Amino acid sequence: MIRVQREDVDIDAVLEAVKSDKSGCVVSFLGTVRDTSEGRSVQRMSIEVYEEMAVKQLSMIREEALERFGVNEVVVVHRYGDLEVGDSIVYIGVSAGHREEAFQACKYVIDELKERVPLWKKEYTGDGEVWVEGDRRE
Amino acid sequence: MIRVQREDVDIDAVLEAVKSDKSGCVVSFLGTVRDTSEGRSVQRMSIEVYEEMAVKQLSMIREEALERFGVNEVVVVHRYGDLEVGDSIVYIGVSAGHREEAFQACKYVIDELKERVPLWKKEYTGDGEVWVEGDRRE
Amino acid sequence: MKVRVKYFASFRDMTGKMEESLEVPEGITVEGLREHIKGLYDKMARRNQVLVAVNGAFVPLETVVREGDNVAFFPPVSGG
Amino acid sequence: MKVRVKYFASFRDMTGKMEESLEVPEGITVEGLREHIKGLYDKMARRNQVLVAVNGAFVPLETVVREGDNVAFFPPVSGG
Repeated sequence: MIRVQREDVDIDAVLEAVKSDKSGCVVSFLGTVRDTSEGRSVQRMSIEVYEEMAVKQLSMIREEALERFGVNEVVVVHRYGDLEVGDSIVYIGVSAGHREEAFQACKYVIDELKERVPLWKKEYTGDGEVWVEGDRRE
Repeated sequence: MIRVQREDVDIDAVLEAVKSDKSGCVVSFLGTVRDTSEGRSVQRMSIEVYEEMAVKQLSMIREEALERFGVNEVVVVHRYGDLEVGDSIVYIGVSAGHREEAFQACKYVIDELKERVPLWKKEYTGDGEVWVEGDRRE
Repeated sequence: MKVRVKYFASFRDMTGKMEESLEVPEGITVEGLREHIKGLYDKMARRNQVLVAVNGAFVPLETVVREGDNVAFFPPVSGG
Repeated sequence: MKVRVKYFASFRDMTGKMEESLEVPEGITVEGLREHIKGLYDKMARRNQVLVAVNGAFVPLETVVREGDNVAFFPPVSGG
């Protein structure tokens, strides 16, 4: 399951989608809006997406994770639009028979997402609006 | 937050307990009852606990994780009693400013839990009742 | 030939456009198109990292752009 | 002196007891108490891995057990 959506993440629903009776565990990554960014206070955030490409890229990353780590299921839900401090940005869930692979695959998905899925954060800080680009603030 | 309880894990409530505005992420491990164990089908499971010691050990492991990895919060909820296939066994949630530390700390807690927290699984299989001890089935 | 070009995030601010249709020579490469656009927009010319995707996929810079392709220009991503 | 001993999981099945109070010599160590219990229960004597905790903590085998201590014997754990 890959979703790029404006709505909040329904954690219970995505957990149901990733869990399975043959898996012994689910490792999850939940990204949330921080109240600071490089020392500046953040009031809120908006996220822009190139949706068609983001879905394609996430589907590719999901397939890679399934194949490389032999895990049972991978789900990714990423939000866009306006978000407040504490809101969920992204949920990644991985189910597997063994926890090692689940941890590795979950980390792989978030690492790759941050490199190659077309989503951009704009932070609204005390100093004004700031685009986050890669690891830099512009 | 450390809980050893018979009741199901309320995922939303524990996520709220571990999340914080200063953290950018939560990494979670959810252990669930598998339908097979070393090739045998599992119908259900019961978990026994030395409760007083388990809470002490989990509190120690939590403190170690907070200190070693510099993460913001660690919560652990472990169930005991009778469980069905697919039921949650344990939930571990770690919030941190950076995902590397959150992944490492979460993995640390489940690895240590499996070594030194006094909980034991009994599996009800097609071949009868089996105590799981360490990595062995007795 | 005509190609459709999209801009995202700060590049949308720099160009003042979400997308546009550009007339470019046949046989132009992704790299050539990127240079063409840097020539049109000063602020983009000053950027070291200009990512390009063709029809929703990252492609080598020497890839030839075809009529009707959807080409997207954007800064390094920052989701997650 | 008297010490209170608890058994968990398969050790409870082997001893047929959840707990009992044992009369042991003053100055007995954790290791000594473990050997004493292996002497009482054949099935436990055959186990290589017998974990011991005193008052809810793992302690070195040479630790001296005191009157009133809560000592627990159990097999390798399997939670998670």
